[in-house]
Amino acid sequence: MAVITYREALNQAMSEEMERDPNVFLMGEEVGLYNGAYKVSKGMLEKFGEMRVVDTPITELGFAGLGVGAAMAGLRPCIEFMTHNFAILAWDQIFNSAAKVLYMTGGQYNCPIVFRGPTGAALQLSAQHSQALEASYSHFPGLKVVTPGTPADAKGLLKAAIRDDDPVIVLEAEMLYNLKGEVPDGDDFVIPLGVAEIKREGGDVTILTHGKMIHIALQASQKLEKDGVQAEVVDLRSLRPLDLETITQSIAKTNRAVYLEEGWTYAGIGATIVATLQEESFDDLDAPILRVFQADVPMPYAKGLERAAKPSADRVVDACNRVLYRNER
Amino acid sequence: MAVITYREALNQAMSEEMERDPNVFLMGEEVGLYNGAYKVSKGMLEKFGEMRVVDTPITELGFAGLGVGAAMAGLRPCIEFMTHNFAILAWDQIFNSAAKVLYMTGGQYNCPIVFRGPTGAALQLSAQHSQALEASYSHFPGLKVVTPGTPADAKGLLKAAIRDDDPVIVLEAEMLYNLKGEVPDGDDFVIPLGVAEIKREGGDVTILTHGKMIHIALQASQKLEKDGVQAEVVDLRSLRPLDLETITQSIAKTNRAVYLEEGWTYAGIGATIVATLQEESFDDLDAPILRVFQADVPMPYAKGLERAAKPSADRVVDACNRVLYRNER
Amino acid sequence: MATKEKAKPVEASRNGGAEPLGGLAKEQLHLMLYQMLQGRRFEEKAAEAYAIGKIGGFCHLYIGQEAVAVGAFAALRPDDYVVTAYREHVQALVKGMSSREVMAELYGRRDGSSKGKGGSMHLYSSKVNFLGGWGIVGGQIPLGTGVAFAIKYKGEDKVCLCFMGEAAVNQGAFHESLNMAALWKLPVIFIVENNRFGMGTAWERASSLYDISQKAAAYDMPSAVADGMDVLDMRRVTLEAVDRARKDKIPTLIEARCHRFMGHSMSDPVHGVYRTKEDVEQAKARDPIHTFIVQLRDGGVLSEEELKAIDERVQAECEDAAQFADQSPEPGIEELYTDVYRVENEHGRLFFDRKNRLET
Amino acid sequence: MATKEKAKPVEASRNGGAEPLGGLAKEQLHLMLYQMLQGRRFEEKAAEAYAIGKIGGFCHLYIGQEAVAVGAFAALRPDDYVVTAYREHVQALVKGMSSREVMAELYGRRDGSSKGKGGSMHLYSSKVNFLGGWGIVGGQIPLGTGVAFAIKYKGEDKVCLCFMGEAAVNQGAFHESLNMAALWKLPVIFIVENNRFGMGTAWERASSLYDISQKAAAYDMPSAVADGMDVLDMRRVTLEAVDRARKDKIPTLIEARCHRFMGHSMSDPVHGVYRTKEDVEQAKARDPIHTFIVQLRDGGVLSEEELKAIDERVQAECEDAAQFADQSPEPGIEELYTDVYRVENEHGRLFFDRKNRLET
Ligand SMILES: Cc1ncc(C[n+]2csc(CCOP(=O)(O)OP(=O)(O)O)c2C)c(N)n1
Ligand SMILES: Cc1ncc(C[n+]2csc(CCOP(=O)(O)OP(=O)(O)O)c2C)c(N)n1
Ligand SMILES: [Mg+2]
Ligand SMILES: [Mg+2]
Repeated sequence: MAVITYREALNQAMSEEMERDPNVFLMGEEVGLYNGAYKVSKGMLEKFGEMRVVDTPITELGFAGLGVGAAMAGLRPCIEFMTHNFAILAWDQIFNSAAKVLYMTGGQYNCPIVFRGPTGAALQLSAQHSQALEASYSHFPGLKVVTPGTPADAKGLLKAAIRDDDPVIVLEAEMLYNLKGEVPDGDDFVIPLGVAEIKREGGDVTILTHGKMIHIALQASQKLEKDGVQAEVVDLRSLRPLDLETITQSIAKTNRAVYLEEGWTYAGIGATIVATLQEESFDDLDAPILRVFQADVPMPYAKGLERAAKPSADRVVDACNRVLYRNER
Repeated sequence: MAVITYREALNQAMSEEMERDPNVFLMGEEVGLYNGAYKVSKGMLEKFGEMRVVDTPITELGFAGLGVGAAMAGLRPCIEFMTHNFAILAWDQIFNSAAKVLYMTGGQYNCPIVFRGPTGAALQLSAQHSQALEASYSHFPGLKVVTPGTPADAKGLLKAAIRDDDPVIVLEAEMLYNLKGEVPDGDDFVIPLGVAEIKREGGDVTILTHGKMIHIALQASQKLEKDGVQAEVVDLRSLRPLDLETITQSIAKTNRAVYLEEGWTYAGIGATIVATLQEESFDDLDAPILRVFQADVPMPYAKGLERAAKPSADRVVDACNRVLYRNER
Repeated sequence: MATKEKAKPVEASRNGGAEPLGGLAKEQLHLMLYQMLQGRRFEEKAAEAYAIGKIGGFCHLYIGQEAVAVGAFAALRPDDYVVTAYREHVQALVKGMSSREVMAELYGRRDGSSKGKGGSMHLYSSKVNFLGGWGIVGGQIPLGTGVAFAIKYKGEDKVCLCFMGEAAVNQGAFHESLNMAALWKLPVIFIVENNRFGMGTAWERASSLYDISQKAAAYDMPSAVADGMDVLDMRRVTLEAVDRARKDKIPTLIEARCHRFMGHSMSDPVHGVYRTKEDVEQAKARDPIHTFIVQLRDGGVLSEEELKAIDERVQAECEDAAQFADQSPEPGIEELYTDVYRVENEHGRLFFDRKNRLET
Repeated sequence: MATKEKAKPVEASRNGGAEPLGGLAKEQLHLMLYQMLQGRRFEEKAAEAYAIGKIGGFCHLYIGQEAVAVGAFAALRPDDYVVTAYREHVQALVKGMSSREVMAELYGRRDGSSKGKGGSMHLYSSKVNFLGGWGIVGGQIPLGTGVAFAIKYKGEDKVCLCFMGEAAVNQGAFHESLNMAALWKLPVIFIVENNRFGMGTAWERASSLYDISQKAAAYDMPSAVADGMDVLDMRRVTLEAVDRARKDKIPTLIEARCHRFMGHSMSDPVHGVYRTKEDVEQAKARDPIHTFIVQLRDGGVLSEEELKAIDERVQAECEDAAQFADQSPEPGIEELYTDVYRVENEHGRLFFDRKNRLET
């Protein structure tokens, strides 16, 4: 197993799939000549040429829709948004076109397309550039949504997304691009959609999370361990399809859970999981499931305010202690 | 109290507020010469003239953003979307501009604007024209969201929305425009945001809902009554701010609840309320809170399929029976 | 030549061009007449069915604009693509969809082209490359551009016709798409059906520039104006653009001036404050079908018997389509959850739904 | 006259117009020089602060483009409005914001113009009608159009300058906004700062038409080209447009040809595959400040002493701004939940948040 960065993992995933299937191409702002705003597509223009690595004008609605049309005509576009904050301009094409093509055509046209790019907050990019938008995507049937949090997951899930015959939203993170990790070798390392992974085993409390938050969850679990609490960290990895089995099994074991997500909670991912679990694991739960998430405000610029607005390991520890009814406040 | 339609109630609300404040104006597609696609603004062009009742080109992103700029410069725009399905094109301006202006300017500029129009399914308009989008709006802090379900609520809440100094999303429904109901007289009938209303009292189970679903809930409560079950129907009316007090009080009384909403449940309103209640009313709940909502698919055109996809009184009755552990399946 | 085109919009001559009847063979001319009549009669039937509630939802008729589709498609090869909006019944038929599958879709039945899931606004056929039927104004413009991108990517010599109403021109999607099409030289022809009205808004009340074809200059794209009430002129202008797209991968913007004889949809008024009765009458006086019949008669290629035969054939076909649709069953309830995803992955939950929905 | 304007873009003469030095008084000329130098030195200071981590996030410098803002604003009245994007430090200063409040905002401190909540990309001042600082490319164009709508609605004779980079021209928001502005005759001037690059993409690789000013024809809107490296030319061209907007409520599209001396943002390279070193050098050879100094010297209205005095004043001011910012405290944690809503309604929950967040 090679140790590579999350960025290289994404690059490998795209390059391998483009070598494997001539209909796969990459399109987005700065993906070619500039090697990607975050250098994810480094070297790909040279390797695949201008027809398959396409620099676009700044026109998110336009090139997202162009991708959907190309997919209907037989291609497999991989559309990069410089960040998903900008994709909001393209949501009409994602929600009203991509997500509904198969249904409205009665199965005649499917839409094998990937919309990928970073989401969530980096450092001090303030309100318009720091939004974690996974909940907005997961709301719409017709879409699949994945949130890789490690280099291995980035490669395996992006490859699965590109091979999938439905529209898949891939949510990455600026803060993860430099993250190093072991990634299995071989072109056929693919992680199927809908399979969660237990990133850490533990029997006392379950921390459910996804995307880059898994690292906060792991930090929290280490702090808890010092306190004699063994937390299990379940990384959903894929939000739609969602591996409820792994989740419910973990809760059947710990009877307590906390949901950690980067974004806002109102109409969020955590709220959905909690509502589903109180329905399907009602008798397994000894305490309410608490949620840890971004302050319910636009992201502020100032360092200290931003830190306070983001979910933190301390807040996760605090939530775990509360579902364990330890040091009550 | 006069008996008027939901449509007339909205018209009165806008007309009265425009007479009251010269900075209030109505803008949108077909609102003027055509008297509104659904005739909500009937007669307003004649009454207020072209500068205050403005027909726009079909350019949702553009006129939504124009409204935000006008609000920053001191006006109080009331922007009509022919339906909120089309507003998705304008979401960038709503989520990235309107919802964040006050915060990013450190309180220097507020954004007193209303974005209104019908949402949800009418009859056989199929996938692109039948989306209930309240969850998507409620997710973003900085916005306020109301969902009037009766003529009185339509008038009272729209007037409150227009008078509010923050951006307010008003979600109406084609299927309600012809609904008749009593509306208190007087220009100063305003329903404050954030106040739920118990539309029917009952002690056995609480049906939580909002918008046009209240009528399905009331139908269901009548069916349940025949069965000797007294359901309490709580109409949230305002999703942000949200009247949790009224909700928790009802649940403290019934210990059982069902959430009924028109849209999808993943990252939905019901999921949020359920997650909040299992946290804040954990000990008051004798059963999980079940949710009734639209089938997790794009809305189909065919009559029978559409009927099956929509939430129904029967499904609410079934859910109520299940939380009451009656005729278990 | 493309450059000359760019310089100024082609002035459409108000007849089929140099050669009489566009130099077309009698068979083709009769086929075009058949298609125009078929479109007209089909929609008259649809209007009846809508009136008695057999068709629901929104229903936008094409009556008055038949020459645009018939003329434009006469310039296509069967394997070319078409992408359009919601006023597309006739375009679907002319592209080659059967009146049975289209009518059944309008009825929302199992034998409809989309199994009844799409309805009037969402007609498609992968058999004849009709990528049709979109309901968000302007939403189809990037899609058509993407189809043309795929054609070029695969090295094919097909073209894509992308239709829109004039009101869609004001959408940002139009601007973004035309720039990409011209920048990347994509084989797409944007045909704006300028029937002067977007619902109840006259074009001059929605755009600061009346001449749509001139907007192509902002993208350094060739453009042309066609008489959308003259099927031969429509064919001639489209043909020039199609050749340019097929041979040189150069896109074109065509403004087809036409008239809407009906209201915006079945539930909208034909005339009122927004449009005078006279305006509608004047438009109807230029009925494209009548105009074409006269052209054919004068050209000596259409006898009364032939006309009668075509009309009877069309009538019978529409009758049959309506009966077929009426007898086709409603889609089964199990269809609710099919076609949401092409692949239901082995793992995880895809539908967040009460499992018992299909039972209740 | 407006019609003439529409016909073809105004060719910008490459000097301040007929009168020498635009017929401006020495005081005003010195003020403009002061503003240009202030902008330059301020950003040099900001760059230093960024390098040592006192400023975070994205930071886009205006160095090289100073003549655009200074020249354009010289055509404004203090009560006119400005709306722009994220490369706006200098525009904020020239419009009248203090270097202290701007620097403090870049530092993310309590005394910043937005209390540290906005940062480099989000500068605003209700005191000087600077509606500034937006981060979504093209997002500010409808906003500026709306400000102009409000001006007309209230019957005022103010105007709104709406700035954007050339890459924003390809966004649908540009198309939608210019159409509305021309259709409704709104007093807005759209100034495109064409520094040829959108991040790493040269304009010719992003647009099928090079001449941006020509895009105005698609909206029947007057347009002009200005030399954005010549502050006097920039002022002259803007002044014509401002007069037209103020008197006749006619919008104008101005293309200001300029150069970016730095990388896209502090974290992007100045040159590389996307832009040659030579290109940057050639651009720098046309430094607008140097050009203006020469013009003033030749005009005999700037002595060495005067220049030295202005530069020293600017240096001191920037020093002071940096010190002020550095000493200003971080915003208090309680600020997290303020300014989300202007009105926290008496009833209901507005924040769906753990109540104890501020404690933990
Ligand atoms: C984005 C969007 N906004 C509004 C509507 C509602 N609507 C449907 S058709 C229409 C008028 C479109 O007119 P035009 O583009 O000229 O096409 P025509 O109906 O004349 O064929 C409107 C406003 C919509 N479907 N999509
Ligand atoms: C909608 C959107 N897409 C992409 C970005 C990322 N981005 C920020 S600035 C920029 C380049 C803009 O160039 P231009 O408009 O020419 O302005 P300049 O930076 O040259 O001043 C890009 C792509 C963004 N902020 N918003
Ligand atoms: Mg039209
Ligand atoms: Mg630029």
